[in-house]
Amino acid sequence: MIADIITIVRDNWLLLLVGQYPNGPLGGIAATLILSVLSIALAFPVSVLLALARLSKAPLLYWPATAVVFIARGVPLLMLILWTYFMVPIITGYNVPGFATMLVTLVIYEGAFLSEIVRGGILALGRGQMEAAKALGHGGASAMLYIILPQALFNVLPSILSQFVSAIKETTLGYVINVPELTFAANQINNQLLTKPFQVFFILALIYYVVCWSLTRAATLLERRIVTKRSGLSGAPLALTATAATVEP
Amino acid sequence: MTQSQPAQAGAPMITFSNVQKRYGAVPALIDINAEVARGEVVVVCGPSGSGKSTLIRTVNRLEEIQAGSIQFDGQEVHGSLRGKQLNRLRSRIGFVFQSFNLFPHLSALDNVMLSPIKINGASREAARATAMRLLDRVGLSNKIQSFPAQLSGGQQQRVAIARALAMEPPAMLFDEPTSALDPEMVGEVLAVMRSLASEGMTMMCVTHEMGFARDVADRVWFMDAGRILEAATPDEFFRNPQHERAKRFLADLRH
Amino acid sequence: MTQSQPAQAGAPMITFSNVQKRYGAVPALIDINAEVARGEVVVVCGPSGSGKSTLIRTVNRLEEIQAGSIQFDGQEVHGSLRGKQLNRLRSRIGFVFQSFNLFPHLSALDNVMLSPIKINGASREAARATAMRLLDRVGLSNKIQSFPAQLSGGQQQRVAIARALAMEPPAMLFDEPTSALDPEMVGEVLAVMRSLASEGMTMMCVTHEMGFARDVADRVWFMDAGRILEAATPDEFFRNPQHERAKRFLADLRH
Amino acid sequence: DQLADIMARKELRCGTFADVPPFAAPDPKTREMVGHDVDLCVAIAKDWGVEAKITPLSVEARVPEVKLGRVDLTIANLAYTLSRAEQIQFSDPYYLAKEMLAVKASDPGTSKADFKGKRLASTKGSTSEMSIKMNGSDPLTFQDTGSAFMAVQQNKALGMVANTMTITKLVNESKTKGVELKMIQEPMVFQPIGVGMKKDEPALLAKVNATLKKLDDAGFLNADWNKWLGPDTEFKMTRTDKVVPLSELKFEPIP
Amino acid sequence: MKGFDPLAILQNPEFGRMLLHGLEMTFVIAIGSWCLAMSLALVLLAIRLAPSRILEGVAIAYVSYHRNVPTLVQLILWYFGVSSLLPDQAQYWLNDHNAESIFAILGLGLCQAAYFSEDLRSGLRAVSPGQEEAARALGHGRIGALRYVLMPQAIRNALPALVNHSVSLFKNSSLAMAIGVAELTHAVKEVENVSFRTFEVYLIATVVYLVCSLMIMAAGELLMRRAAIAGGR
Ligand SMILES: Nc1ncnc2c1ncn2[C@@H]1O[C@H](COP(=O)(O)OP(=O)(O)OP(=O)(O)O)[C@@H](O)[C@H]1O
Ligand SMILES: Nc1ncnc2c1ncn2[C@@H]1O[C@H](COP(=O)(O)OP(=O)(O)OP(=O)(O)O)[C@@H](O)[C@H]1O
Ligand SMILES: [Mg+2]
Ligand SMILES: [Mg+2]
Repeated sequence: MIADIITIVRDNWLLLLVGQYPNGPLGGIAATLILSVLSIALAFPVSVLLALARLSKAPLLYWPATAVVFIARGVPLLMLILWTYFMVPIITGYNVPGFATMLVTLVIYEGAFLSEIVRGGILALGRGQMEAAKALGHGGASAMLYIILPQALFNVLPSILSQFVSAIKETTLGYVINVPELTFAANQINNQLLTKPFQVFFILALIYYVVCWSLTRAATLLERRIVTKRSGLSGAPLALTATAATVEP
Repeated sequence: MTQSQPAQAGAPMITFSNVQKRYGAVPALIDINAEVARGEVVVVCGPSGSGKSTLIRTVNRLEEIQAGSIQFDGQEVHGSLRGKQLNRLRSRIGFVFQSFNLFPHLSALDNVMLSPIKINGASREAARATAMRLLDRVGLSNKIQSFPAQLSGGQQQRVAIARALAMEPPAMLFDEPTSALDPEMVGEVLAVMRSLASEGMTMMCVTHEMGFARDVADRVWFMDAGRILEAATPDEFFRNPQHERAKRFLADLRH
Repeated sequence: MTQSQPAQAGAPMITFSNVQKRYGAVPALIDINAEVARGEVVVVCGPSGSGKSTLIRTVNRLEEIQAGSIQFDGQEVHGSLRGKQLNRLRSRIGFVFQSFNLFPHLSALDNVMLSPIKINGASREAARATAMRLLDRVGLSNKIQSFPAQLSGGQQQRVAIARALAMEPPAMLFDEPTSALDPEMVGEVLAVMRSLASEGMTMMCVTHEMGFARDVADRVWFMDAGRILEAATPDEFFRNPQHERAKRFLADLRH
Repeated sequence: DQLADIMARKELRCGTFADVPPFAAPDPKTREMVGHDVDLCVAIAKDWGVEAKITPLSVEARVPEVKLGRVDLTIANLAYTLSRAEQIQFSDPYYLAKEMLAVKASDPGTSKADFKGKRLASTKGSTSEMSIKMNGSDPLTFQDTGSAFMAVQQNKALGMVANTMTITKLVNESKTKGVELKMIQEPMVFQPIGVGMKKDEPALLAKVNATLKKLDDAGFLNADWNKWLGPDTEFKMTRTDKVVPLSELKFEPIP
Repeated sequence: MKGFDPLAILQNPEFGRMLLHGLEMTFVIAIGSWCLAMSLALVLLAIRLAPSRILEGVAIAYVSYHRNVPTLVQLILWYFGVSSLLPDQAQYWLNDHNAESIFAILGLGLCQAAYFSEDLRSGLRAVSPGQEEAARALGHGRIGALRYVLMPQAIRNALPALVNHSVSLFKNSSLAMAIGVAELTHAVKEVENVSFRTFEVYLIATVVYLVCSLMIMAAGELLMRRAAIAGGR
């Protein structure tokens, strides 16, 4: 079993790392990472706009944004990918490559989820900050830009990082529209070997775990730093266990 | 900065005329007619829920009114004022909240500098000089780099006052500025307010600090159930309140 | 319910002997020796951070101590007491928090009924009767079905007192019970506390309400930096405080 | 007219599978797309004097892509069925595939009828799956052939169905690894494999049919076959078919 | 688009039957794994609250694995990996009793339990420390405080997150097709493969998934409104 795994990795490490590149499209871990980094980076501004639209009182902003958020969250990503894949070329008239399709879908999908995080961050600030900004004479845009968003986004950074982890896991579905990424590479290896799916998927699980765990860890550390930084003001929410330590003999 | 043309010196700073305000069906302000003169210090008191906060929040339009009008420095606050003009007007009315509402992501200095730079377009240097002067004035020149979370409640409230003063407002509104403070810290905030008053700042303060009202106020407005029941000098009000409700209120405060 | 055998009537209700308490390296209580007699009302005051809360929280072991001993009604609180026994002891010490800490998911009535039923095994009917009586006593018989969020601060604190009384404690501890309240509501809570005192309840109150201390307290303990600096009758304390620190403290409170 | 478009842009876009060796899959060493279908596409393009462009397609995408005209031809083991022929048009079959059944060597069954009502594994969305249903057996489907093989090894299914070469290869491999399998000689189903195209493109269809015939006559199809599937490969298969029009083929089409 | 005709799918009794059967399977998987996930989440929570470093470490590792490996890969490991380690008798028994669905429920349920337990834990953390102190000061034990005071509030706090994760559990049930469960997405692909009417079947599936997800969200909303504490917070 372990020997199998070592052999598989030795024979296929380049395919797992970069896919068929440069003799074909970039794939493997590289594609997975590029896809997830790009999708989060692009989804971020989208999510802020969606969140603001969903907080706005104008029905013309609120309803379309709400519809996008609910549809994107209510349909399996697989369905969304297939729709973008088939519909975007029909709508735009341009032939869009699979990578771009995957990226667009992930941006919409992640954007919808992130927007709820951002919205939550803004709502969690409470009315006081907005009122203080208004009372000083800041307009809506200025208050958002200099006062509300810097705080809200900073507070939700850990959730944003967690969403990043999901994005990495969701790129898995790229294989459906032949976007070569890590799972796709594993599948190619699997079909080459035919008799060792368990070993191949074990390697796959291990790679995902290492990549995602590092990020989750980063998120935890960040969360801790934020709590420490803010604790002077609010008295960091004590975990039940922490409180219990003082209560229990 | 184009200053809106100030009314002549004798005219009142704030004028309420027939102001009516409801939350849904609940009336919060009923038929308010009152004036705050230039340089006058008005203390607003009254039982909880009587409409004190609502009253001063209508002055810079944090709350809308349903009828009547409010003039600030000769300018109509409600009505057609929108966007930029409203922001300009608001920047000329200092407002201090019970819960400080400092911006926690900015240092004390940056809290004070932000609005002059972003709203008035002041240069960083000028804003910095003003901010340092104001923080010194409220006794915090040694805390300029501290973040709100690192300051005590009293210190935070003093930064909040400096922040409001940075916009050089002709009048300041205070909504229970000391009631979120530990009893010991109340004094330091009241001291700053006293010194403002002594320099001729027009002030409207909602507060339960009757000592402050007695010493500093030119007039005390007593509110109940959305109306101003009494408007009198502190002397008259504390010695001889006219309304039953005011008498009971003063008795309650003394426990 | 097996009642732990009460000490003889003359013995003190609460005894602190050489109590030491640190948070990490920071000392919070230093060498505390003091007693609260049966039926006595002690008011604890002192500047912020002086250890007042820590002191009363050690009495029902919400905080551990590092050395010394605390006896409640003849029973050692710290030391070997564990699990069930500790819970039983705690249920006999009424504790009222500054922030009320009512259970927000339960109505006023259920807040008061929960512990007698779940801890003492009282029947619903008996618990209900007691709860109604106690809520009536604190003047809230018309609010029994309200949830905490629907009550004013003063009302919430009165429910909290009723909740503590439902366990029929021989003594009550109060940690700044009125400092989260609007000034007007302070009176209604103090009134309940006054009536408890007049009925002979043993009480330890951390409070800044000096009027209450003057009228009701048998003794005032003044704390600073983890020590009890003065323990005197209110008369002595207010007229002629011995320590410099106490003088300054009293001056601060008067602004 | 799509044919004219192809000639004008001097590029023939072929959709192939991406992970189905030996038809189309990356070479593990060079990581370039290689296989029988790839060579066939290149040959057709060469014959027409245009460049071949290989687009790897997933099972989900291989039909919509031709329907939308984003690839010109799908060369991906596309088996002719009646309902599929309503959506796209098929060229004359270049090869008559057999779906074969492999079961454990120890299994007493010898004909496909013996596995009626039994569970058989295959890949998802394949004609193998349909053939299992037509046989009255119970399909258990997976994303890839490896998983189906694994399922048989782990007794999750009695046997598995795939095309002849896959089954041949797996039976050979099972001799050295895991539980030995045997191939049931009677095919589950015959299926003519053709090139898929958009409907209503008669010129393209005619041209493709002509080219296939020409390539067959020139011996290319046999050579290509031998290169990837022939006696010198692990599949050890010989091509006996000729390109013949569908109408002349005697077989019972899958609905 | 020419020839686009969803009705052609729905009116075909064979296709309709396949899709309905798929939907039924989706519900079985989703509901089964939800129940498993919720019970396991409570166990995990209890483990994390227990004053044992080792147990806590186990719970942390559990959550870490399930959150950092794609669910699809987890399912495959269950179905092909773990099952092959079982004794032969158990394997035969499982294979006779729809092993695919059992492993799908197991895999999805175990994975989702990690999320549910984290939701509950943050719900618990959001209850102010004063609540526990108040309960303990009244004489409630640890268990009593949890049961009567903390958990009722924690669950209310966690409801939005629990609803969100229930929706994603429902959507993730589509991954079960990777190990051969004939659930809705599987049925969709089957119908697609037979008919080659890709757009039509995907449209039908999208609508079905969306409607079900929205119904879960609406049910969650209703629950939150009913559980809302009078007077708000
Ligand atoms: N946003 C709101 N929505 C609905 N009703 C409100 C709102 N804000 C205030 N009210 C109601 O309006 C009335 C006046 O409230 P206001 O806050 O002005 O009282 P206040 O005198 O400032 O009381 P306090 O001393 O407690 O601050 C009260 O009955 C209150 O319940
Ligand atoms: N959980 C804790 N961890 C560390 N230090 C603490 C903790 N609680 C209190 N302290 C410190 O112990 C000292 C005494 O605190 P305590 O809360 O008893 O003061 P207090 O007299 O009640 O003040 P206040 O009037 O502000 O309530 C202070 O220096 C405080 O900073
Ligand atoms: Mg108010
Ligand atoms: Mg304290």
